[in-house]
Amino acid sequence: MSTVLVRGEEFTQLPPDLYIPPDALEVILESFSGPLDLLLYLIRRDNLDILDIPIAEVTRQYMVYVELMKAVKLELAADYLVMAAALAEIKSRMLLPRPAQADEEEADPRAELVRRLLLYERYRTAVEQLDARPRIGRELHLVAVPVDGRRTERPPPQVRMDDLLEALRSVLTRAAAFAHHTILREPLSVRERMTQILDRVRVDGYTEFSALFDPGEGRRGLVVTFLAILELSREALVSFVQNDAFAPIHIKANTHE
Amino acid sequence: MSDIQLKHILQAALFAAGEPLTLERMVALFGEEAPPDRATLLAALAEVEQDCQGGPLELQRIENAYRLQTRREFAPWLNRLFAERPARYSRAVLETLAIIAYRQPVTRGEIEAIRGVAVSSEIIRALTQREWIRQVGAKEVPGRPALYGTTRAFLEHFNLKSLEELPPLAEVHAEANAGLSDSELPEEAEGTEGPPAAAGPDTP
Amino acid sequence: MSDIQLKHILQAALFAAGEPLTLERMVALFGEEAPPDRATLLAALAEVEQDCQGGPLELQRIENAYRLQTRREFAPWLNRLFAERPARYSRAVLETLAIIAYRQPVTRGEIEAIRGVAVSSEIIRALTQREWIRQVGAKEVPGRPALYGTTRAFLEHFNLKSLEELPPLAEVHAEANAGLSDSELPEEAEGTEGPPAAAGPDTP
Repeated sequence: MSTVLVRGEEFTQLPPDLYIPPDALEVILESFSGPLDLLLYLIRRDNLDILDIPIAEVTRQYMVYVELMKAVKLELAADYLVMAAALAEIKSRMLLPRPAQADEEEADPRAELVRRLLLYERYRTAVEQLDARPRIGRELHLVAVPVDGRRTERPPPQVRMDDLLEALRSVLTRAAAFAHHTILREPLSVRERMTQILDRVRVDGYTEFSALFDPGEGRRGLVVTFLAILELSREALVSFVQNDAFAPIHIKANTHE
Repeated sequence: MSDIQLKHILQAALFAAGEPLTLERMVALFGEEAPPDRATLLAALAEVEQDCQGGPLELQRIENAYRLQTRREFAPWLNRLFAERPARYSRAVLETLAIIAYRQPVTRGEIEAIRGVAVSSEIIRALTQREWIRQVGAKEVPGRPALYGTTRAFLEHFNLKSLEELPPLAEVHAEANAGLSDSELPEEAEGTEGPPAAAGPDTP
Repeated sequence: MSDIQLKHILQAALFAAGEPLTLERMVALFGEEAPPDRATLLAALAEVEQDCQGGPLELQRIENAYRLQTRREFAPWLNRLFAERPARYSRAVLETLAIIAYRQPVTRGEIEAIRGVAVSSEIIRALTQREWIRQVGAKEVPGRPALYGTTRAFLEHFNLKSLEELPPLAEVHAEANAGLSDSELPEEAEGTEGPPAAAGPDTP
């Protein structure tokens, strides 16, 4: 039998012959999930054979419940009323005399109802089985222990050089469409060197001018470094300091912090 | 990996994950460095399972993933650990869920035909929010009603390896079906004849 | 309690709790039915600790509470378990990164002038947090805008020894910009002419 909740308390069984006072209607509405459920309850309660339902008696009992439901929750009673109408129809058809040559099975107006009841009952049994399964948070609990030394790894975005170049191409195309100046025409090597020098003088503070040049780079390297320093100076990112004539020239990063 | 064993790494991952781990995720634990092959992994998992013997945990498979969980014998003690009582679901919700689980993909109308009562939107919404069901498509009939199916989270929550592990639908009164053959039953439930009028949500 | 041991109940609780458990909470697991006394509990906890030996877990005491956690040695594998999915960069982020790579040191205003649209703070923040760009200084113009450049991590990601290994702009340019003659480009790349005036203040 289904379980019934009365103000949160659980009853495993309905009283054997429940007469329902109106204030217990909540109980019915909650304990029966629909007209088929109620019908099954009535049939099972009286230990009737589902295949041989005494329609008249079942209908009478059914109507008692439905009348009570109507009094309280009309919108919920709708489905029950449809069933009541179906029951009434079956009852009336059973009262009619049968045509002599009618096929017996087809002639039984209960057949469709029985089919639905049997199908419904299969699922009702399935519900009980499903509900009885061990569930997470009820019978079973998941294991999740903390990880010592955990830190969130953030894998690098999947960017390939092609993506970068493609982005650059589109930006250049766009820039060409609206800009008149030839941005992005600077030699990369000077720009890179500017970053390197700026970095160095920011870390080292005063840095000797000559120390920024690496003779190993050859003449071109020296020129690039020199151009980079001039450009940094022009953009006022660095300044030069010389204490005396012919004293070593120092470079420092401009900071106003 | 030195003397840290594969088994221990898998155990650690299963202890820490808090959700089922697929074999792919287990392989990914090893990054580039000599990831174990499938057979080695499965052998190590068998060891993990063996280590659980006699202890409070068990290794459970959900589809192609594995998790560690406490055995149900421990529920009486563990339920005292949590102030929150496990959620209870109404019969209407469970019936709807069971019908979706067994008959998926299924429309609301078909569920109503079986239950003999309107299925409220709240029920569908509650099950969807719980992520136990999801819309898996639309039926090619007028109105194109949504078709529902269960999710991986449903299997996880009800501790099912797969849908096949659902107990078979009981054959109630199988011996006599009031003139209906067994083979006929599933067909009808397919909803081929359309929901009976009584099941419509909009009938007075 | 039959043959379920106290030790196993504690283990189950420690596995399932998800937070450190005090002795009081452990006692509360047993409800009314003969809760263990403190000495018994501590002895059982010692057993739990012993069971961890040789495995991937350890019993950690935090103030007056206990929890099971994976040993530190397993962090390298486990951190892969929780690794975030690699982000996908939007077009705006890629363009910004490309401009910074080729034009560094460069201000946000200059990037905006080239892109023709505003560069949001989120873009700069995303690239900075990724450690692909960093502030390398501030430009000596009113407002002292930050100058950005690429990092070593950027070079490493793209497998470049130095920025000079970036594909020459000429190639990119030639494809993109029909307005510039090809002959002009190699000359620029040589760097013999000084930086053009366009590199000046970044008025958008």
